[in-house]
Amino acid sequence: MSEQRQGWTREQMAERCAFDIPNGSYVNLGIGIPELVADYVPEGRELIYHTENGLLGMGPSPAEGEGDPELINAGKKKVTLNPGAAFFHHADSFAMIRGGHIDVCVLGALQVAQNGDLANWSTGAPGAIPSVGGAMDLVAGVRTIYVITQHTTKDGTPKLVESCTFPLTGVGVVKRIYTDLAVVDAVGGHFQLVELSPGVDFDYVRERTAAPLLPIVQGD
Amino acid sequence: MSEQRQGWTREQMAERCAFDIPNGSYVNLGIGIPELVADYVPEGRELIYHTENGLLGMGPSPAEGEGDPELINAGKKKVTLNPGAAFFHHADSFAMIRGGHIDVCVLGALQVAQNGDLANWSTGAPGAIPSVGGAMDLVAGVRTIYVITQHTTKDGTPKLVESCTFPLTGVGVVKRIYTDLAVVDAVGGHFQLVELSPGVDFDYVRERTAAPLLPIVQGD
Amino acid sequence: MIDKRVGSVAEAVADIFDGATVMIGGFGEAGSPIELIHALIEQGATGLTVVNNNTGSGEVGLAALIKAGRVARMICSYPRSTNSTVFPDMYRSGQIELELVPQGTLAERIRAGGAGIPAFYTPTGVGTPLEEGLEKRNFDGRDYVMVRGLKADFTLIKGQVADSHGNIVYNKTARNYSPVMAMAATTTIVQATSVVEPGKIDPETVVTPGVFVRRVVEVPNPAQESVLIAAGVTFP
Amino acid sequence: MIDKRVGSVAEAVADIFDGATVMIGGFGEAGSPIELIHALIEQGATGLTVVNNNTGSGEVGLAALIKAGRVARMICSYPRSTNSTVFPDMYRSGQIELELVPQGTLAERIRAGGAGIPAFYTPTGVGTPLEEGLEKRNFDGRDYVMVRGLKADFTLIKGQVADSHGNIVYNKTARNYSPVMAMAATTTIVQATSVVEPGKIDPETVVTPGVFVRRVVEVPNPAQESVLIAAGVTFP
Repeated sequence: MSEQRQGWTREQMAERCAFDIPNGSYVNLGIGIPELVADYVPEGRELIYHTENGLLGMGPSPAEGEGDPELINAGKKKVTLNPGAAFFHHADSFAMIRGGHIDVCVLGALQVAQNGDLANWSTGAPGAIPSVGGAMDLVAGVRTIYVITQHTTKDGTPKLVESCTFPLTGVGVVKRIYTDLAVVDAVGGHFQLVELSPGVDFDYVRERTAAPLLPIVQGD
Repeated sequence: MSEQRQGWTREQMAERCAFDIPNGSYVNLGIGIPELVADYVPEGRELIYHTENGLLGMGPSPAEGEGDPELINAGKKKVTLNPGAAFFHHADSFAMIRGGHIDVCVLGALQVAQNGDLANWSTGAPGAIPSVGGAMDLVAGVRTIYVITQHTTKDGTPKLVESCTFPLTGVGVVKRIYTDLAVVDAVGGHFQLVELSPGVDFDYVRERTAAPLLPIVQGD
Repeated sequence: MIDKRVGSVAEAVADIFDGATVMIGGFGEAGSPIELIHALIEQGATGLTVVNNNTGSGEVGLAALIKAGRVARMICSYPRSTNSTVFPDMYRSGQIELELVPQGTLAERIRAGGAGIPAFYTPTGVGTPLEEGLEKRNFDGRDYVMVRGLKADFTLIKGQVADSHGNIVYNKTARNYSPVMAMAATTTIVQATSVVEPGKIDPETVVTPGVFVRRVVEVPNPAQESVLIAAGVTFP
Repeated sequence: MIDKRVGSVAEAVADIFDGATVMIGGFGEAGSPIELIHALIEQGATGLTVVNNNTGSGEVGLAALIKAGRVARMICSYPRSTNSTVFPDMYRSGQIELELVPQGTLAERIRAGGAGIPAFYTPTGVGTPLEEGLEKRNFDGRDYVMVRGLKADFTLIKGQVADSHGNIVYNKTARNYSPVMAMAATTTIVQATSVVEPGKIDPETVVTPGVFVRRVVEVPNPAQESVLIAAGVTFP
């Protein structure tokens, strides 16, 4: 089996993350793989989706060619409404975020450090257009920050690191990381392995993690 | 003619004040004589009334026994709605006030000092229950503060003073005072007479004012 | 299914604990959640810090809660009342503390608490006795005082229509402090005249989104403070 | 009679002056007042500071204003764009300045400006490059940065229905920044798909009360940015 095919798919990463989100949570999903989480909510659970451009109760995308260009999400894609939805303005939307009213936010990452630092808005490359959006507000305000990301970049560079080299989004904010290879907590200043994806072993993950990785704690 | 009958009535004071409020102004009227201003708006002018408990476009009191106990003004009296009214919450209401969006506020006074200081919320008497309400917010935020008050207390004590002895509501906030005897501006640190009520002369007002009173400036 | 409905006002307030900070919506009688307040009196929690614009009328609702000795401290802007001596009597005899806050500062402190803003600057009260104890700072030539965001353990409010997700619309000036108080508490409890299924309230008209609300209880015919007082009712 | 209606978008923006700070509502294309922006381009004011979440798409609306060289400085949270090189090209060549602000801090700074709050503290951005130049302060064990309220000379927004007093309701997520930007400008100008008589909008559902609005202009069939771009339109 080639390395590329080991571990969870994007959809499986999203599904694994969805499994950890309690029924009734208010959830904000970032652009990319995090958006897929909504497709894998376990049966019997209902989540309410917040999008920072002023909507709670966001539903799935409309059919191709349908929808209203003024009913969009933070990624500027058309969405729909679920029953119980509410519109509000931007300051109220970020009052929900900053005020700790959103339970869970799932984001992508460029790097996550073992102390929970997150870098996900800029590589700091010269000539890049710095664009932060709502990422810093989300990590500063939402109670539980989850990250879904490939364990390494395409060229194999670890994204779980001792300390971030890219500009930070927030300090010590990430609680748990869902990668193609594993579920890892950032806790007590260290990466703590929670679960391995099927067919992946501890050493395989450890070699692809640029910081110490504590093995799974056996339940008592 | 006895002294009691000299000068403007409460209604005339309100009418004189109303005369100075431009068409289209957003106006907040305090409890007491200021409330009467709404009854004397000159023909051809339309004012929009703000009440700090969350309503713009407040209309007059309903008929006795009519109205909704949850449609009230800041004095907790039942009111009605004019066309174009809007409800909003308390923080938004005071954002209007603090943010300088209300054009004119007309208040009562215990004392006004020649520099525009206003005292209208407390006599500082021992045992009194200190209650400030929205008065400090109004004087800090509304662009033009007018005061309507009797020139003296019932026992003849001047209310226009060199400096207030009662606890202040705001510093240097009053622009113009409408009393039973005169219209007086607080300008440049002094009381400037603008107009005498019919049958009242300058010395009569000056004797009842506990600070220097500059005579009417003749137009050029 | 998300369903924030609870069966009774008693159940709704059951976990309010001694010493809790409780924000109570309403400006005078408009928006006062009388049934929730009466349930709180029966529940018995004491040593409360209560945030309200006023201190109640007659001897029902908030005035009854104060009279029952359950309130150690009031944070409010206008504690004087024309038709109640409950607060004044207890204040003068030292049985209750008062933190007096200008009305707009109070409303904004509550919003700030709910919005994750620990402190802000306001021109209100500068140069008056109410600036005492507050840091002062000049911005662009004008003086301001720094005030702190205000949070609560519980908020009790009254809505007109709520859905089972906790979305709320209000009746006229009964709205007042309720939307910002709903934001500022760990547990916000709403009594609504009618409770409907999600989707029945137009998303464009929701005033308080359900994310701020923990519990919804239907009180179909809420008492009006002035009516109770006119009828000579006292509580309990 | 109070009547804030003006006859054309040209008349509505006629007094915007060189060097003005202009807030423009919209998040992406949702809520973008394209007709007002195009009228501003034709009007010619230059050296503007523009506040918007983004920097526009294609070469219409805000992107066209930037391309025309009228914007000296952008204050925004997400200037990168997937379908426009107007801002990136001009930024890289030093023709336009950028003040980058986290989205929630931007929205709250605008609200603060409109609410008479000169500064407030926020946890957003602490420990990141965007804390640079900001005062830091600890409250209750957590660090915050102090940020300033933001005001404008003009605000341009798009509403769904407005009345002649300036009361506004919006369409869905086109609401976004517009209500707070309406508060923060000396002169707020709204284009609305329909303009009605006072009393036609339910007072319970008004989102932006007329007190924040100076001028109302009816634009019955507003262009949608994505439709213009798909049709290959550029402006002027």
